[in-house]
Amino acid sequence: MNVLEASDLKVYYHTAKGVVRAVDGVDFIVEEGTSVGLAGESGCGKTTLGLSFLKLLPENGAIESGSLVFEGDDIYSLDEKTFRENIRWSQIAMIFQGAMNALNPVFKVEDQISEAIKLHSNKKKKERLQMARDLLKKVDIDPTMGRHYPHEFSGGMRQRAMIAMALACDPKLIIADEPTTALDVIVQKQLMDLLRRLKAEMNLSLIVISHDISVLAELCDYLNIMYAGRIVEWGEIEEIFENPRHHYTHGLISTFPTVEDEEKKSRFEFIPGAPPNLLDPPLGCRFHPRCPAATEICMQEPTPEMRRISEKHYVACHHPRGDLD
Amino acid sequence: MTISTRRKRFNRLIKRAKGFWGDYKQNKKGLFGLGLLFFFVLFALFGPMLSDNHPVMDWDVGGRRVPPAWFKYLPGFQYLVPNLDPIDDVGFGDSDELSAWDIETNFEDSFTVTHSTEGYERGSGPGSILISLDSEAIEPSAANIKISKTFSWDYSNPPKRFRTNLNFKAEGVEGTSLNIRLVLVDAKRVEYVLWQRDIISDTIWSYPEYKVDSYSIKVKMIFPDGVFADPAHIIFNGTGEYEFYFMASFDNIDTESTVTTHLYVDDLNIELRGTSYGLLGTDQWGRDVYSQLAHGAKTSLFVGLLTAFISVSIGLIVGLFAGFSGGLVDEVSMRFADMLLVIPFLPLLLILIAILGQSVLNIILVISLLGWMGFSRVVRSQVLSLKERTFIEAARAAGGSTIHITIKHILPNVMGLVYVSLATNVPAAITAEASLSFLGLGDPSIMSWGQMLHDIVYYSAIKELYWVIPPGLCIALLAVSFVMMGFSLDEILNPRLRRR
Amino acid sequence: MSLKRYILKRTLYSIVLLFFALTLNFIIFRMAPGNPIQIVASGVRLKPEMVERLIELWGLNEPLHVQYIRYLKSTLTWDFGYSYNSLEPVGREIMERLPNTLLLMGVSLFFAIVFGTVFGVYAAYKRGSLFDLTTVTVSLFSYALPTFWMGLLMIYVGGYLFGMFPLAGTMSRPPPLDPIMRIFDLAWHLFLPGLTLFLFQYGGWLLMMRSTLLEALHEDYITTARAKGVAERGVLFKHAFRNAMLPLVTNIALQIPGLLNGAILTETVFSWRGLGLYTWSAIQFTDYPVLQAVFYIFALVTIVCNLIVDIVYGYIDPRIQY
Amino acid sequence: MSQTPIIRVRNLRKLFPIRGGGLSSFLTKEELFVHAVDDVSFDINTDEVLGLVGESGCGKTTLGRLLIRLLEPTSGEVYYRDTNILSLSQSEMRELRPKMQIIFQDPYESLNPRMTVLDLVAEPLEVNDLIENDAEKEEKVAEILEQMRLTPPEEFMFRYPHELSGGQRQRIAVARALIIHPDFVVADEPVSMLDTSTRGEILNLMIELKALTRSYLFITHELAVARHFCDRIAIMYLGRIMEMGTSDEIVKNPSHPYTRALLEATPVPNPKSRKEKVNIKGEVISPINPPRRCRFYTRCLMAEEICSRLEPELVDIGGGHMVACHLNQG
Repeated sequence: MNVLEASDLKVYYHTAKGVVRAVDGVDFIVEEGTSVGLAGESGCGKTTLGLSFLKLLPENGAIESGSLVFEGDDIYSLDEKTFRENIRWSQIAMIFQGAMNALNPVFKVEDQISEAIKLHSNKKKKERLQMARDLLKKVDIDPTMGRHYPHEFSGGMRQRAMIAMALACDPKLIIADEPTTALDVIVQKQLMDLLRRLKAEMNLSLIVISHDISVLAELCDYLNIMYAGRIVEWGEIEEIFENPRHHYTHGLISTFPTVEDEEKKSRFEFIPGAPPNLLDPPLGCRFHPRCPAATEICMQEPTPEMRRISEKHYVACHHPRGDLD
Repeated sequence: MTISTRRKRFNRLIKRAKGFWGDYKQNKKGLFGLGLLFFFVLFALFGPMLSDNHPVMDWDVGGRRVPPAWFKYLPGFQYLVPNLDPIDDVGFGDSDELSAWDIETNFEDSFTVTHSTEGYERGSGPGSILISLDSEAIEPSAANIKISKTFSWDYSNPPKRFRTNLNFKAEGVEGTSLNIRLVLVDAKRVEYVLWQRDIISDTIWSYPEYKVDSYSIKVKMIFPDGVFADPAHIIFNGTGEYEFYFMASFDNIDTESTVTTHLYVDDLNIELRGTSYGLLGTDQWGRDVYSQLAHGAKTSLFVGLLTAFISVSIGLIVGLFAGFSGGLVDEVSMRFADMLLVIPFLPLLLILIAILGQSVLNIILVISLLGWMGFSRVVRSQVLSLKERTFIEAARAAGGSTIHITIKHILPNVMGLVYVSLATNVPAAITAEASLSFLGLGDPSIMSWGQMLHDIVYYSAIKELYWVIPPGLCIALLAVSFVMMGFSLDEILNPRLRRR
Repeated sequence: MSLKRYILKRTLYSIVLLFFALTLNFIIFRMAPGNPIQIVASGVRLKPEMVERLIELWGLNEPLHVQYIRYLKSTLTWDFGYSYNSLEPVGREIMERLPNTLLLMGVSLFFAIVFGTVFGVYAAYKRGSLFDLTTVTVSLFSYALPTFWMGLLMIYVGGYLFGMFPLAGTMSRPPPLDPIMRIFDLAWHLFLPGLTLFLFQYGGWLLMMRSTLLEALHEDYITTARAKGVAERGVLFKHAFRNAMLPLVTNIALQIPGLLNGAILTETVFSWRGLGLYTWSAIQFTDYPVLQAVFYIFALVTIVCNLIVDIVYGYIDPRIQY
Repeated sequence: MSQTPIIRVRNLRKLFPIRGGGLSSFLTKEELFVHAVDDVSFDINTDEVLGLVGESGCGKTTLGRLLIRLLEPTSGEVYYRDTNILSLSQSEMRELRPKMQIIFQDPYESLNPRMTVLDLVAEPLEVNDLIENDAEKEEKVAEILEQMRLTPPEEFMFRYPHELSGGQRQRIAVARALIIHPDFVVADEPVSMLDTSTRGEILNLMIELKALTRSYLFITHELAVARHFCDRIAIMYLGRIMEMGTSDEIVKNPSHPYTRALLEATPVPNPKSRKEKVNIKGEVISPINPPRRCRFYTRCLMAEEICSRLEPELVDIGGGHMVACHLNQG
């Protein structure tokens, strides 16, 4: 069963300079108990997509159209109050990028966790604080640390506290937006272990958003590759890493150096150019200016549709890699 | 290549300026502020030209404490009358001016009345009237000459006040008795002798002072009510033709004498001060409020801009220096700034001005010297945070000296703050000067809005709204214009500074 | 470093500042022209031995450093000498007036903070709305209006036009005998000057409240709070407000000197028998002992307020760097 | 690759004192120091790229700054060829500046937002009086921009940093460093702020343009990047070098438990090689006055009694592979 299903989702920002099509027709599926990765360069719209699942866009942004289904129920047309009370955090929680600023500096950590519980249950204060401490324990933080303020926590601990807060209402789905960015590798590794463990223990579904596909490779079952407001490839993670069909996916994977290589490389792979400005994306396939295989069609034809490669592998490309043309 | 690149560089500059203007245009507050400022600059430049009155020196240009002329269109103010000055050339600068007067005598042949440029000593203007009496051609009995001017008073209400004037000099009077008088005749032909004098010997020019003032007790005493009388009210009791004349009567004339008697007359005048005046009325001393307001705009802008410029410059220099050198210099200058900040500004300002003397330059100097601390702290903290920025380190790594770094990297990045601070310091300086003047420590030779408000309180004129509203409103609007520009400059320039 | 040490540090610093202020105060009045004798004796011809005696009395013949030390000693023991004008002890005159000034400042500051904060928060909450626009515009004007002019208009409207409030003064003459009526009488006199001084501060306060709050609303933890399901009201009043509080508390201290300026002008306009009016009349008479004392009191008030705010800040900000 | 060292570092230390303002210093009894760099010695050879790998706060950035004297060390020596640069006066140092340059981590921060590309790139030339006139300036800038693949150069010269993408900015930063042909460049995490897709371009350019310089100190927290970019790698932990050797040695034959933990923690873009738990415990201890023992002691799973008493020295265990660990010295 699918926990979350989004189809043809469009999220636009209305700025002084024009309309930014941050998410421009995206289909997205999260199966129950799986973790789904969302990879892409900065500014491709992945954070916006994550926020739109929580209907938590900045003031100038709005979901323009599409459908959003959570556990079979339409949440797209739900009004703000009902959504806030019944879905947000109690069903779908989020772990934010840079836990540095995501915790309010003037409240104690346990109070912040307890507030999340308070908003979605009618438990007594004592009970809530106990729950908060239990949650801290669950994420390997000394429960007595709950009485401290966020600035007394290290970066890793803050991110753990953030995870504890996300778990507070026993949600079905957690969206983790760059959960390990700006953390040291060892802390990052420990956090990934924690997330994996929690996911198994609590039967969570997980959306992991990251620009670092090596993080996603460690954490996810499925992978979505996003480019300039659109999903360009989607599939089971091993399949995608083994047989990337979109040139962008291939580029992303191969640009990643690895310590496991036998030989020292003397050259690094890269994708030339820079991601397009979403105010004015290129016509045709949005990747064509950077694509090594671009042809006339890619420039002229409208954006390619998702094409089925196998049951769990789709790609949006006119000339997918490995096609016999 | 260099010429073309220079042009390119110039074009970039133009583009940046245009970009800034584009941003600024979007900002309604900023545009409103700029518009207001533009208005005040125009007002300060051209406003004083619309009125010849000196804001401080010219007293009694209208009735005292009278509302503006246009008040008569308001309900309840229909009684207001304007000034009336029946006599054009008080100084008798031109011989043609004589024809504006009616001259009557009882011995046509004996009197000659001419325009004279002689004898002019104390009277104003380039000429005077010369009345010559040829004693040989006359009988020894009374001979008199009357110089009169008829004017019409078209208002059913009397003026607030009238004044008449006269300067004269008599020569060759020895033995002759001479009586001169100033008379006002009302529409019903009732004559009021306002002033008269007997002259029995040669007289030098009389002093140029108003011989008659409807406010003076001497004139009031002519009437039955004495000191309680209002001569203007009594005389101007209806519409019609009024006559003002000067009369000289000669008696006991020595017909044997060969000496011609000369009587020089100058500044013969009557001024009717109405119950309304000009654009904005008059103050306690009958000075033109509009003129004060216009000159006040000049003062305020001058004081505001110059003070802001000086204090921002000091703040910038101290802030840059403290922030960049750090250590003891920083500590000492910032502690000094702290100290000045805890000393209450206004009392210190008052006492310093009281000590140094009430001149506008002292005011500017003292306000600037007490107004740099806040900005120097802002600059210092900006410099400190800039110092931590990598591009400063990069410049140092490239081999740049401290001077190079300060000029090329630090200064351009604090200019945004400078503009904003300039804009916000101006209203502070304007208000400070106004407060000072309001408390009676302004420059007495210069009119400022604060001075105007001071006068209002000093003469308990709070009820005279036409006088109260303009200066306060101008201070407020000018301050608002700078505050708004400061706000919008801050919005436009400083996010850029923070944005990466 | 502990909070205790932080407080100790701030206290020490305040003492140093006070010392600086005292010294500056001494220097300024040394520089001032006019011999006190001349001022006191204006109009009266004093015999040389009387002048001598006065010089001795005021200690004007001693070397500067002795004068300085005596000045420090007497100032710190609340002995400000005698007024040149009234020849009364300055300390007593100040103590008569200080409560009036503190009352005026305190009441207006209190209401400015309350109203400025409430409307500021609400304007930030309704940002972009008509309410926001009007409040901001009104505040901008009240921020820029000259205090004394506002006072004049108050007198005109409240005093003349409607005749509801007294035109000037601190109490009716003679003051009512009944203590409750006395309080009412005082409040009645306080209303207009209080309102003036309130308006003087309210605008700036509101604008700052609004902008710090809007700034706080852009922080990441606000998104977290919203994501947790906190309603917009709670986001604003709890999460953003607690953070925006910190700069506001600092600002109270920064406002004190400005408030004193406003108080002097307001007191002058309304003839409110406080230190401001006292300063003003002292300037009219070049009454140096009074001015010197008033300076000291103002600096003291400023420094003490700063210290209190620093200490409060230490308690409310968990992140403070001691 | 010649083996003559271009930079020699001997017992370098940098302690940052922790104190409040001037007034409060007399209230503080004991002196506290952050031991950012604590007794570090190594050489960088001519034409060599030395990688300096460590987690945030380990002192690697401070070390990089010390090498080109952007910071003054507490003690120790840094030799550029045969000159001890720490003994030079400010003006002598400025003469040496063109020989040693630095590329910063954050291309958004390291370029003055109010200067054009032309002025930014030419700044090192101008402040060191290496150009005569504007024409020469433009010529040289155009040349290096072209080498940086910022073509046509005329189009970039008059832009401001905010009109460029992250990758382009970092290329400007590299151009700035290389335009005066320095002997030695400290590259402080030059690609960590960039999208992975554009990193390769910068790294390739840095390799290609190595002809313009001689040696790099490449500071990074990513072992994977260091493994491919560097000839040798030094692993740093809490102000000290834990292990140093050729990049192949370090990756294939890690001898320090910390290096091993780093390697285990480094994510691999391959879902099939997911690794199990990392062999390390606890978190990094505070760098303020650390106790005299092995700095890794608190987190090491293999720690023995000696580790709590004695700070291990960096010892060659063969072939230039150096380790600072009591357990790997036999």
